[in-house]
Amino acid sequence: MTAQAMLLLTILTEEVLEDILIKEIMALGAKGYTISEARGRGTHGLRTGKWSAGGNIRIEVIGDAALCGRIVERLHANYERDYGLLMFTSAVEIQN
Amino acid sequence: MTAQAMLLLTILTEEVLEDILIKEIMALGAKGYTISEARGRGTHGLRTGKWSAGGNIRIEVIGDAALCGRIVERLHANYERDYGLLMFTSAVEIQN
Amino acid sequence: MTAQAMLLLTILTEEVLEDILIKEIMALGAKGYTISEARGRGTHGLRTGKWSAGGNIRIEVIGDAALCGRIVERLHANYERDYGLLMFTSAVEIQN
Amino acid sequence: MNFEPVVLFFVLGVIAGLLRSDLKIPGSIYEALSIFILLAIGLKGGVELAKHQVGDLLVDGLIIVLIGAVIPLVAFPVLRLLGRMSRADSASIAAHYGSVSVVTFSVGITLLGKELLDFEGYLIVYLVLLEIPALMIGVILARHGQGQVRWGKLLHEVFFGKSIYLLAGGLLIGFVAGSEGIKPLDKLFFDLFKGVLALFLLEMGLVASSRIAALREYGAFLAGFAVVMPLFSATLGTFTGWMLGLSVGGTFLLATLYASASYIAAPAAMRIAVPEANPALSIGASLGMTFPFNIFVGIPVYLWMAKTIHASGG
Amino acid sequence: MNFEPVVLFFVLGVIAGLLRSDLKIPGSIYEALSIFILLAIGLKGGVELAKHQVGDLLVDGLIIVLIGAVIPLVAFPVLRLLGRMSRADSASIAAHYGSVSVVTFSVGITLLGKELLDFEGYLIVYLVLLEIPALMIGVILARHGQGQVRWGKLLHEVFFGKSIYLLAGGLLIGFVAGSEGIKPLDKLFFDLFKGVLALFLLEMGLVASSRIAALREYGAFLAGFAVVMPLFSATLGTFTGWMLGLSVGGTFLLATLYASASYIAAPAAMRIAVPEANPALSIGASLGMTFPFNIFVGIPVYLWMAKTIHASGG
Amino acid sequence: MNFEPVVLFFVLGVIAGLLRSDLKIPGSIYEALSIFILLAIGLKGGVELAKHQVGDLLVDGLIIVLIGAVIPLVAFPVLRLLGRMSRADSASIAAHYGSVSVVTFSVGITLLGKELLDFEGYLIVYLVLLEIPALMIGVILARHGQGQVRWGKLLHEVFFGKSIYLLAGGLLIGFVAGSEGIKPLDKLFFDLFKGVLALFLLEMGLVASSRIAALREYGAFLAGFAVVMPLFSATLGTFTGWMLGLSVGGTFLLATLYASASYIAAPAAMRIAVPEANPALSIGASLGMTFPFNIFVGIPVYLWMAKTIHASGG
Ligand SMILES: Nc1ncnc2c1ncn2[C@@H]1O[C@H](COP(=O)(O)O)[C@@H](O)[C@H]1O
Ligand SMILES: Nc1ncnc2c1ncn2[C@@H]1O[C@H](COP(=O)(O)O)[C@@H](O)[C@H]1O
Ligand SMILES: Nc1ncnc2c1ncn2[C@@H]1O[C@H](COP(=O)(O)O)[C@@H](O)[C@H]1O
Ligand code: NA
Ligand code: NA
Ligand code: NA
Repeated sequence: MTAQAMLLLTILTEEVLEDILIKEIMALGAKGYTISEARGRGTHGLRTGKWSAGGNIRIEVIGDAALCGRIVERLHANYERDYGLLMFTSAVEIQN
Repeated sequence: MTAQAMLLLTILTEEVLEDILIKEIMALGAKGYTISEARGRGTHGLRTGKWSAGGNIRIEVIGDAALCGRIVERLHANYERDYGLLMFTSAVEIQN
Repeated sequence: MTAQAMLLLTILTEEVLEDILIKEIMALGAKGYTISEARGRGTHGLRTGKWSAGGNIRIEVIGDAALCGRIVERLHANYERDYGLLMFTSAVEIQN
Repeated sequence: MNFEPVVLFFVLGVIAGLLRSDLKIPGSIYEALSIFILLAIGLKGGVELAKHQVGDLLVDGLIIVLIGAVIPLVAFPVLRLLGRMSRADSASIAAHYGSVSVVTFSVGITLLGKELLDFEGYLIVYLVLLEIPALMIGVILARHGQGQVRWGKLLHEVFFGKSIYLLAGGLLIGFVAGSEGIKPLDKLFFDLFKGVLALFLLEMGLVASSRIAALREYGAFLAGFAVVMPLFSATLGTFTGWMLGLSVGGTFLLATLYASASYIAAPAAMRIAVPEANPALSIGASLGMTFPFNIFVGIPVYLWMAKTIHASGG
Repeated sequence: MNFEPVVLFFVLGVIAGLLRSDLKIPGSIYEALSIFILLAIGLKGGVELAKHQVGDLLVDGLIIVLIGAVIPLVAFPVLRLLGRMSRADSASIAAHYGSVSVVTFSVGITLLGKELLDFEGYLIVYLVLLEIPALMIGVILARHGQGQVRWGKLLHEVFFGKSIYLLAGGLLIGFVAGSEGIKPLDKLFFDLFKGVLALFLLEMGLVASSRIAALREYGAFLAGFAVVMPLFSATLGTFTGWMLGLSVGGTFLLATLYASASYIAAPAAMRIAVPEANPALSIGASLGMTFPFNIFVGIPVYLWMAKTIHASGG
Repeated sequence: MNFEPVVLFFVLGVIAGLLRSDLKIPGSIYEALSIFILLAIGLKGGVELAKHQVGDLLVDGLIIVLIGAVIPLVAFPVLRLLGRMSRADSASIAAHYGSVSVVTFSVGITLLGKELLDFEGYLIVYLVLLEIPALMIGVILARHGQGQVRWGKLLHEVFFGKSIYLLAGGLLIGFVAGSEGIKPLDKLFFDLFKGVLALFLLEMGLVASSRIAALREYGAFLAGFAVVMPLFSATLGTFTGWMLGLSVGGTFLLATLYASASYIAAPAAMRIAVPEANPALSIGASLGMTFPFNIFVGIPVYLWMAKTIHASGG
């Protein structure tokens, strides 16, 4: 039960990308992920989830800085231009 | 892809306020927001979302300290007294 | 409106435990909690919420380090072995 | 006693709630059921309305609304003076009781079907008309002498809130389509109505059981009010219906309308317009107490009242 | 073969899952469909029960429950000794197979309708009665000599868990209302039953396809068990039904009940009561293997068994 | 004018959206309604198909698909050259208009029911067939000379995306079960169809009202395209149907199919295959403009066209 410092990477993006991104994230070495539904507004306009392919998801991955860096880099390169995408990290302490 | 330090302001409040708060938040200068459903318990009692107007929402806004301060101040003044409302900030690094 | 430093404890675990854990958390002295739906994958395999008792929930509790420590200890002792369970804390500033 | 199986679903829900069963109706299903009920009731009313000259109903409508406005105006001083409740709470509760409950009304219609009694179908129109003045009176009472009413937001909430909107929209579509045009929709909206009402009552029971507890905290006065007020309103409705020459069924339904208290439109509107009122009080009274009282005790009593006044008066 | 179109919806779901179609039934819709099925089956049983003297059914009921208890008591040593599975897993799987599946039962009823065979409607009562001892035996087997059972939590989970609660509640309402009183609800609960069952099977297929993979990891023993066990249980049920003098349809349904394995009530109850058991094993076997086996192969076979024993015995 | 009450529900939804009513259909209910409509249409088509020799329909089918492929091939240069839109946007919009709308088609069928006109039920098969080449042409147009198409992902998205999958699955089940076997499902899938369509149109109205605004930003050209294109496609369909010897009802339905634009399958497929296209443009045009144009103006016009060509040609 010694706490362990890690990064929590939060990815807010379009629902249609779920399967594709999960595959990429696991392939880059993540041990797990958590997904929940969201809606919102950003530079790509309003995303209310009220229409097919119109909602957001939040993908959260806990990992070390290297893993988070790899994921950010990959997603930045492949999806940033064409899709609604916001990524940010914060410091967390794993308590398991 | 240089990470940029920002604040993530999380607002937990009543579902009925969604439209009103979104308008205020955008008017105060936010670039975007993310909303998701929640339920919970605090000083205003249990909010299970099991009845019309009985659920919570989580509104998240990423911005600089000034923006978050303005939003906190406005919401504190207008809604703190009569509505279930919890606001907290944490440090995040934008990775886009 | 002076911000107050606190810990946010996030617990990702199985839906079936909701009622039991809430009781434990409140008994340990929490002032409130927030629950939302989630799905994900970890060492206990995929949890998509697509089957009865198959989904995850996210429980968030804001409190001081002592409270979070007590909750972590209790959950670790009672549920870690048999259930999907991930707990982590992060630093937040209450803004109410 | 006039026993109706659908109310057993309410009991099933209450017991599940009290025994902490893990039974729950997902929020989105609750939403769908209520959209269905509101539209179906509206369509039914519109089809009936199409059979009448709308002009003929105007005077009746005005009388029914004016007498209906008495209810919150009586409830407010009772709550404020006898109950020593705050101005905001008194006003909010008064608005809930001046407003109406579509589900209580539906249970009433169901009972008439069982008793083979006819009723004036256009009464459904008053479901829409009664809601609006009640909510406005509530806000005026709360704000009297404080003058910072968000009228715009409130009126919007009232007129375009989903319950009034769907009722009124259904009325219009039913009116335009008429009983011939609506036929292909009958299989969904009319044939399934009672079954859907049963499922909705199951959910209402689940919620009501949690509200009864909330009510208990606030003592005997409010509980008493939640039983006496509908009896008073029903008496008012019985006389009004009889005076206006409605049938036994129509008189009974008007009494039921007056006696019912809102728990969908009013809570949402009051939370915005009178935020300092405690919603646990008003919903606890209307949903935790008045609703079950009406469907188990009130409705049979109101039917008896309607029959009696027509027997004596005829 | 006795071909039933509703089972094609299960196939449609399985294929969608295997081909990774983006088809999914939202969780809340799945919840609503299962509430509907449980209530409808309960109501149907209650209406039938009202036609009988409840006392007459007590002895039959006791016999059916006692013989039903044989199933987990046989399954446990087989899993433990032949399968070399852990005590907890063996006990949990035994509980799943002692318990029953409402949907398998419904597919059985649907087939009887197609074959124009009658059945004793009160058999639905045993759906409720069989669940409870099976889950309790499972927990006793898991905890034998370790004695730290959370009986309170478990019994609560079993009796007030939504499946038993809705079945029992439907039974009671159907019983009280009788076939006359329930008429206005027929259009929802009875006429739409088969269509709703089809949609539910679609979702079951989607889930089952993901479970088959989980099962594959655990090797051939469990897969074999998931096919042989229902055949054994069905044989037990066929003899029991025949001994008790049930009709061909009734005998077949009792066999189907015994042969079916739970995947709603049991998983939730076992997750709480025997948390160290691996849920992927028990759900994989019951939903990924036994359920499709029953609806495609088992059910036609059990009908043949019931017809055969009645032909030879008569 | 051929007035159909179900389209009033679309109007009700649009007005609710424009007036910012808090009315909303939960996402999971929307999902359920669309699963229902796709399955029901598929089943209906399969039952009809079972009455024919499939071979006889092959040549017709090939002709209908080939002529249908003209639509995106005409739309693309119009958008690119006249509208000066980007290659990706032009290709994506072309794919939307080559593809079809199940709901528009359903409103067409509903109108035929009202007019007591028969139609060739197997036309529903073309609903499935038309979707696929349109989406592939869209991708080829977008990627021409850039050659980095994710064909695997795209084909998967198209064939196993839920709309095609449910339509095709329903077709197969209906075909296998035939009109006798499907009877027990009629009460759900056929009797309730029109009512469910009404609810779906309500939701479509809510969404369309938000799309109209999005469209406004992109000026008059796209709005004009969204009205002229379906008229062109319908003309093509009218001639094709007439040439192939379809009945008046069948000719009308083929025209409606050609004229309709996709807003379920195409948006999802294009978002994956041509991500640089702006989805607001294509959905704004197809859902915000063409869909309402078709159900209010187009469909009556196409019926008139079919009647006229048959009257003159006969
Ligand atoms: N400033 C912000 N604060 C919170 N969430 C945001 C913010 N900006 C964008 N988002 C979320 O990220 C999604 C994609 O952002 P974008 O790519 O800017 O459209 C939006 O739909 C929002 O859910
Ligand atoms: N200590 C806490 N930890 C986590 N969430 C909380 C806490 N207190 C309040 N909340 C959330 O904030 C909402 C409003 O809080 P309150 O105004 O205290 O009723 C509650 O319904 C909870 O969802
Ligand atoms: N590395 C991770 N990042 C994000 N979420 C995780 C991670 N590992 C586990 N989780 C979440 O925690 C739940 C339980 O984890 P576990 O006990 O490892 O199965 C999973 O279902 C996920 O929702
Ligand atoms: Na009233
Ligand atoms: Na069994
Ligand atoms: Na088209």
